[in-house]
Amino acid sequence: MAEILSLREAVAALVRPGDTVAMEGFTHLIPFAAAHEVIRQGITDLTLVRMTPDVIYDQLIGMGAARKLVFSWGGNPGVGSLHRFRDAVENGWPRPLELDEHSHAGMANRYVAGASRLPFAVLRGYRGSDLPGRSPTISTVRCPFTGEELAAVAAVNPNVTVIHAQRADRAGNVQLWGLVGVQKEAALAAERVLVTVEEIVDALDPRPGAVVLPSWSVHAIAVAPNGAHPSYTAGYTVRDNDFYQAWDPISRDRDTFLAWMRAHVLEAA
Amino acid sequence: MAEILSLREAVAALVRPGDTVAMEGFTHLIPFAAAHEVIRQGITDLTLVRMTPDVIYDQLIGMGAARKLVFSWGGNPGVGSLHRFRDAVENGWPRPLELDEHSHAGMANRYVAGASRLPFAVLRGYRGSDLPGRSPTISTVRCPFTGEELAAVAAVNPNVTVIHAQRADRAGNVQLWGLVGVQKEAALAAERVLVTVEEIVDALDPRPGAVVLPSWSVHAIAVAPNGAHPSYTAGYTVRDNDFYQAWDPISRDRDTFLAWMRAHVLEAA
Amino acid sequence: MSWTSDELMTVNAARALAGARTCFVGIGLPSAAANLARRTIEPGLVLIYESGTLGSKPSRLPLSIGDGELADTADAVVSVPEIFNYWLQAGRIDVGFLGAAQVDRYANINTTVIDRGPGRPEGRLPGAGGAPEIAASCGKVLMVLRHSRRNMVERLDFVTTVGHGSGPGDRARLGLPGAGPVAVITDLGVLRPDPDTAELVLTELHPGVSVEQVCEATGWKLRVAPDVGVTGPPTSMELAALRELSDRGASDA
Amino acid sequence: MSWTSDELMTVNAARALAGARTCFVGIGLPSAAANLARRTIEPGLVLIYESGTLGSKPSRLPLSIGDGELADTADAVVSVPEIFNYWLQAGRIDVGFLGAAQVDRYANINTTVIDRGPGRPEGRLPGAGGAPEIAASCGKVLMVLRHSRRNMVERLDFVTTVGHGSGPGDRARLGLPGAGPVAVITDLGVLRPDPDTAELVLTELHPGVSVEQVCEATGWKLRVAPDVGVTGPPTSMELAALRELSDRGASDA
Repeated sequence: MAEILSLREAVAALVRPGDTVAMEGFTHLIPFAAAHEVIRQGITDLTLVRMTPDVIYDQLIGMGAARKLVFSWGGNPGVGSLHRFRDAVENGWPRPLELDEHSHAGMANRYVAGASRLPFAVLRGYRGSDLPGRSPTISTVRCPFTGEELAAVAAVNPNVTVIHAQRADRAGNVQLWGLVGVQKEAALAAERVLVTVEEIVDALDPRPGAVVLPSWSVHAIAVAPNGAHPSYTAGYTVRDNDFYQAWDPISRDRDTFLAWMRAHVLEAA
Repeated sequence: MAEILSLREAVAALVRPGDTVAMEGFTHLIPFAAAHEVIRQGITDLTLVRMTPDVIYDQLIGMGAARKLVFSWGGNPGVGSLHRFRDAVENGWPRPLELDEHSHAGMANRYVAGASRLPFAVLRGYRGSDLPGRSPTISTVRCPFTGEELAAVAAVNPNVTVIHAQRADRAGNVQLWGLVGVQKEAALAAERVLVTVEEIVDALDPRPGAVVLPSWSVHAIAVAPNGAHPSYTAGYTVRDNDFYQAWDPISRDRDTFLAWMRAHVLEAA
Repeated sequence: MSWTSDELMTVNAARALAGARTCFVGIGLPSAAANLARRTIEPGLVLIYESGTLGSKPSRLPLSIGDGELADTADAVVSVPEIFNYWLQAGRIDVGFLGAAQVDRYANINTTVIDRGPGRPEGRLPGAGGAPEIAASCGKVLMVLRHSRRNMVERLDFVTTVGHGSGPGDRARLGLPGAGPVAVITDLGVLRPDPDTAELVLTELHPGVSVEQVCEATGWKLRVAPDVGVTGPPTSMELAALRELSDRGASDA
Repeated sequence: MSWTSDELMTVNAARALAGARTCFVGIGLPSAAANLARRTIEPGLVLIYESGTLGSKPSRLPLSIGDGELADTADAVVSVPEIFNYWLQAGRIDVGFLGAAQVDRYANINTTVIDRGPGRPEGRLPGAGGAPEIAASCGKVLMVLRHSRRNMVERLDFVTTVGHGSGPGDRARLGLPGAGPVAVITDLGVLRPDPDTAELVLTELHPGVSVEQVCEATGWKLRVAPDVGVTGPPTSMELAALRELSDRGASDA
């Protein structure tokens, strides 16, 4: 059953140094508040998993929290490069970053396999691409009925998955809606699930398009209003497009980045 | 794009003798009206696919429409046996019925593979069961990462899938809610999709738990009010439990069955 | 107070759910037991039906696993592929609760065909449904069925669903993650697998039932625990709850 | 009336969607083109985004593929695994519309790494995203990118996404079901694969652009169609629609 904790308690209880951590949210519902708490608690040596690393992982990577990144598209959506990600990969700053790189279809299916507790998933993917040569988690499998060779991708089973949702009830059932991305799969693939929510409510009245994660599939819930900022929470907040654009100059320079993180993350909360 | 047709036109246009036909609906939203139209049009030699054959297939089988049944549980839910199904299998009446028999997990994954246009799906299933020995569509596959052997099931790709839904809009977008079962997968696995609906509306206002099939994934829509009877359509009709109980004596005897079908199906509509 | 043998069976099946958090409810008798448990010993029990409902709280016994109330009262409704892949196969469910047509001494189940002897066609049963994977993947398995030589057989005509296979170690060898059947509750008593041999042993009789009666109704030479117990008689509260449930719906859901 | 070369590119990219029913819209320039097509040549065009929206009808250009309006205006919103497995992989989408960092003469794409020469670390690009499977599974593929020797290269540093591989027959050999790239629309003109060799050939120039300019901006020895045409100038309606879209949102969605 999900425990309702403060964000500080929840991160301390669920995220450990060296963990494989997935923070999901496909543009929508990105759990920035939880990521900032991970940074503040100095939890490091993480293997970070995420289809679209985005500004949230640029921050974790730039602060040296990650030793490895598992991903399929790493950019600042609609803006350009992730400078901290590039600096880590290209120059090893602040530490080298190992990569395991997939396509979106591959990553999505890795989570599906993880949520299903299968060791791998099958897809028509990667054909002719150089990607399989760089990843030990891409292989092939032959259909026992037709003989066709298909791509196989290894399941992802994070130690912890962190997501942001609109709300939870007091029993710990979680409800999210809008673009629901790959969050259900990422959560169900993990050993431990941390959900930040905009609010706790008495009852989750049904909503069109909503996904509900029952309390017994979640481990900790923390209230973090506007916890997806600069991403957004449909029905609660809007995407801060200006922040995404502002992030480009902030993140280009190491010192500017560090000063920003100090002022807005380390000394905040 | 979906065409809106009469039920008679829709069945005539989409269902052909010898087709593999899936009529899905997991207890809820079972497309009885369409099945009755198939019987009236005398379309035969069908391979019928359905997780839970239920009274709807008892009727088709008893009328001799099917040469083969692909399924995972064939009973009258909460009541007992399907007598026409048993008579066909045990005594070949009115014609022999070939079987391809799975577990629910296997059938569900066969539809998933079909909807994904993969030749097979992988699951942890059938271990130690005698079922694989009876089905050519159950095999094994080895994980290329862990070496573990898992069950593989062949995709199901019906020529036609028939489902019942609450409603469609004039553009042919279909909306269903409540227990949504395996209908999305069954529809997307098929070459042709026929949807009967309670009504056509101007706009599909969003509903909690609703699945929407866009017009361009559906081929024909026919209005069939109460078209799931004796099954039900959440929000429109309730399950006719008395009918399911009454079906037991009706279907036990061949002549009683035929007389009932004549009066209620062949000479109806 | 008096009760029927079916009531004894259902009350004891419900009691077997004490301590369970989540239950995958098979079609048939298990639904009555699981719903009774929610009203008596385990009010927080999360009922999961293969029709795709997580946390159903029906007010009456559903006739089928697809009754509308199962969806209307659920915490979440998901697709059938999802319930089997993300919830059952993933090992998230504590207890799988199954009925059966034929059971053998290792709690293997046949729900597929009955051998009627040479020259006669096989008798057709409904088929596997969710049982093979429920028995494989749930933390443990409970079974409930009426006790007769027709149901409790020396040798299954067909193995639809593996309980303990041909004995100890078989589940591990087959790669079945759950612990398998831990109790078979019938209208005569309760059988449990011997920890050493995995063979079902009569461990409890229902009040008023004799060991001889049970052995007589069992198709194999039934072993009896040295300290065979007697189940507590149904309490008035259990009976009242069961009868209220049954009055409102079908008793053989 | 005047226009920029980016406007020429986007207007022509939108025109290339004439006749398409469904379009899987890649991140970047394709989103502007696909949204413009919905306002001009193909009002019924169904926009599909990898964030899980089927039939989005945004009123302004989304900055990212996850903008709320894409979900709010969609016919259906599905999960990311579903959009890739049931909709894209299943071959239901007519046109895949992709941007690219590096393209070669067979319309293969690199969006992974740039080789900066010996002793220097690889330059990092964002990665594959949805492109490999979009290019594999859609009925056909359109590409839109700015024309330069940096983008249109003799040899890719990395093959992220296969267009026509190393020439005719390669897609079939690799088991890629769709027809692959049929046009590359740039700010200078339009390249199309030669039906015999699969090599990109300059088939149309934008108004005011010379063949020499295009060859100069191409990293390989570009073949030019004998009857190279000139694209129609943007109509005032096209420009007005594009500018209205861009005023309302980002132009490089």
